[in-house]
Amino acid sequence: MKEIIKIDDLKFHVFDGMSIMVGGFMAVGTPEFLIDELVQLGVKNLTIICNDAGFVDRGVGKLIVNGQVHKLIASHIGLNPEAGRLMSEGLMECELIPQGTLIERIRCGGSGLGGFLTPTGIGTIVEEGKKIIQSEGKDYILELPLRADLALIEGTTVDQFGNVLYTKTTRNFNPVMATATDKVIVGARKMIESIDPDCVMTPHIFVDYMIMGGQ
Amino acid sequence: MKEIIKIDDLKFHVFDGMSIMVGGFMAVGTPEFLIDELVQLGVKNLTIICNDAGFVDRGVGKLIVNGQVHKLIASHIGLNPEAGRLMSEGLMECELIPQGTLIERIRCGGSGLGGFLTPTGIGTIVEEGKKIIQSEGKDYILELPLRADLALIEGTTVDQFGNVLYTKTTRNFNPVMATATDKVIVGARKMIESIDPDCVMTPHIFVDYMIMGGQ
Amino acid sequence: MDKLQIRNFIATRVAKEFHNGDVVNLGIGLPTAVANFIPKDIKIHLQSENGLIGLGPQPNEDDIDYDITNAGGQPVTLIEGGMYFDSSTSFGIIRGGHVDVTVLGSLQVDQTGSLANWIIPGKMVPGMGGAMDLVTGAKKVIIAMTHTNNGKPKILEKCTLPLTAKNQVNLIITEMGVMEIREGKIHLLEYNPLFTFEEIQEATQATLVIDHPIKMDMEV
Amino acid sequence: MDKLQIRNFIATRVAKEFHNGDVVNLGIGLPTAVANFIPKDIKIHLQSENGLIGLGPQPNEDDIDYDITNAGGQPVTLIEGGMYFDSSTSFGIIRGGHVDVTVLGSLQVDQTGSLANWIIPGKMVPGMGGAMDLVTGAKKVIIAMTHTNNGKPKILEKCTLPLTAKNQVNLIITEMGVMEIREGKIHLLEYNPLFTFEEIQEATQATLVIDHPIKMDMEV
Repeated sequence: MKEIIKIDDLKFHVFDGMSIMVGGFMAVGTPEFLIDELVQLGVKNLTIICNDAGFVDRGVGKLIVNGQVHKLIASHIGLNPEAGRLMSEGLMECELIPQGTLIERIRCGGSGLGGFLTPTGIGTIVEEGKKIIQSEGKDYILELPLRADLALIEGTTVDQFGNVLYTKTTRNFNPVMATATDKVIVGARKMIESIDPDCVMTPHIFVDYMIMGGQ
Repeated sequence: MKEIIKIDDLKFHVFDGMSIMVGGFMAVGTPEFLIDELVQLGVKNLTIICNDAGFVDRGVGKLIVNGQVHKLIASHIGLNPEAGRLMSEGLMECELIPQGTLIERIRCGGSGLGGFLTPTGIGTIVEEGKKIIQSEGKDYILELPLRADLALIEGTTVDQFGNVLYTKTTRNFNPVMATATDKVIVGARKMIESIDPDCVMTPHIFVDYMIMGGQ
Repeated sequence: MDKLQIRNFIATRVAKEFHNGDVVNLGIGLPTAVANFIPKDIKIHLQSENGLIGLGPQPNEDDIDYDITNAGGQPVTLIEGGMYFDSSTSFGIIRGGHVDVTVLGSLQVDQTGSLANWIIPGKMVPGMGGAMDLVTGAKKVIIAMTHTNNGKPKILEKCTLPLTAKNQVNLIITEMGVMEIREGKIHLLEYNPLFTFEEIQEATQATLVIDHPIKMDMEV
Repeated sequence: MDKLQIRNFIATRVAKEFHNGDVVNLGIGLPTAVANFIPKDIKIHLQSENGLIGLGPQPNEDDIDYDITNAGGQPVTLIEGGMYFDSSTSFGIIRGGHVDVTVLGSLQVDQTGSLANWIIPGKMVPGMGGAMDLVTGAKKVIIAMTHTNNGKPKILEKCTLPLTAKNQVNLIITEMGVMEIREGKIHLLEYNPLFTFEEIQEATQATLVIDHPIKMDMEV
């Protein structure tokens, strides 16, 4: 049985300067009401790891616009012009990573691997400063694991044990991020008694807290 | 729509000297009736990649006992004494790999990665002959991808499109193996019209043929 | 041809590259339009890197489900037999060579098959998203774009902008022709009879190999 | 103590190491028996590396479902809230440090925390299965075994058999005592009062640090 906490309790789990992974792809699958609470709380100097920068008024975009993000690690920021402006004016650090490499680095961080070899980015600026390893006559970039202090996950359906289901394309980065942080908080839409054991997408052992109230 | 073939057609997809990945963990999740057909067909000099050696009368064990296996790549062979005997008498080559490394090497093979760094096996004979890479002060073994010509998968339920569901602990190596071979044949127990798109375990794009008749 | 005609002309020709059963990923912009021109007798599986296979048409206003979007963030639908998965599975599919064809636009392509489509120095950098993985992993990479950028060549001997990937492009399809990249050379396979070979070469900075190309089908 | 008493005594003591909510993986043999001795007020989640969390008791003959087995291949059950997953997820859980405790038997353990439990040279080699990943990945590694092998020490200065893993063992629990490995030394934390310190040291090839150990609870 995982602890169900109130949205007001989110403040006990966040602090200035922390790193947070946020699920979602262009805000689809992002626990919007947890982001709103972070904006309310005004925690600062955050490192945010998310597929993208969201929109100025949706997803992690709201944290960026509110000046709470010190560093953004993402695969693209094109739909949030404010993110681009802050980045080019040097007001927000931004690390751009190929999407497949980003998700795989998070998977590495969650599964105890020290890194992986990918062909993605070979011959581009992505390889700069990284170790290149040749294997079977082909060049690969050695990419390293990525972890964070906290993951904010959008669960469509949770059960009383803390198992999680994601619906449709809201799944995206959520299940992998849930494995790669010290603490995992699921913002959930709906709770049922129990999820079919064959269909659980995030096993309860990864979940620390659940907050109901997702839309 | 994937092609449904008859068990008699399996002969068109196997040949002497080929490499075959077979799903299953101590024969649970192994498509037993496809193995029986391979025994009937008598294809020889096979390289079999499977979690284990099964039993003398179950799983890939039957192929081993029948002398059809030139090389076995597995994590253990303890429940099939015949495998141990063939191995120690030099009649079957046997490569033993830690189970987590074995499944991850297959995942690498299926997902276009050139390898991964694992702490498993450091300081043991597993590291012999392999590249050791230090990262963030820790030693890792660089393990390489594994692929094969054919995968024989046990699907509990398939749909007419070729999507696959596995029940309970029959899942094990099956979904990952289905990504890492040139051809994938699913031995299925049951066909339904369509599987819930949120719950598909092996997407139809990985499946080449389905053979009904699993128990 | 006006802008819309060019777009439809290119999209129609790209759609003819697909084979029954192909898994296809279409980039945003012109490549997305290709879905509307797929021949009736060809059934392909559209993949979207945010986590689905079986991309269907855009829904009516009333049927929009904001839990199903494509990689451009637009509401879409799922066809029968389609399914959802997480980003890790999605890029396993992409990088692992399970996508047969990817179609993307580009700012520049060169005769070595390198392409540049994600950074214009001095302008805002939106990020590469999934493009680098797609062009590295897909079995066949088709660049679908206008032949020039306001008259300036985009098909070059060597890209000058930062690369998206090295040596990955197989085919370039523009309003002027269909070009294949083979052993460091660009072969003009088909040409639009509205242009002369001289005009096509003029609009191309790389030297084209022009060896009996055939006329493109002008029917859209 | 007879063989069964020793087994139950060790298993009872191991079970006291668990905390509420722990994810635990029990190896085959003696470690499997630990599940029967878990204190009533402690709820743990048993993981089985073939693909489940929430391992329940063995079913009655009539209720056996051959689609649910543990990592030893025996039919088991799943408790409420449990779930199944594939081998890749399973070893992600194991290697990623999401298993709090693993309990295994061993042929040898040494004072550096290295262990050897998969090869006896000259005998059949069954393979390491998931043991190497488990001892490398689990947060806490407990070796549960008889103190000696027919009188021959198994707790050594340095393992002589091929290693399963280097520097990974945290605790050794035998019928003679509870030993913690800390900075290259084996500390006797608890002892079985049926044995003297001399007898325990005698049965141990490594030098034990014996600094006011407490008596083990003899109730099983």
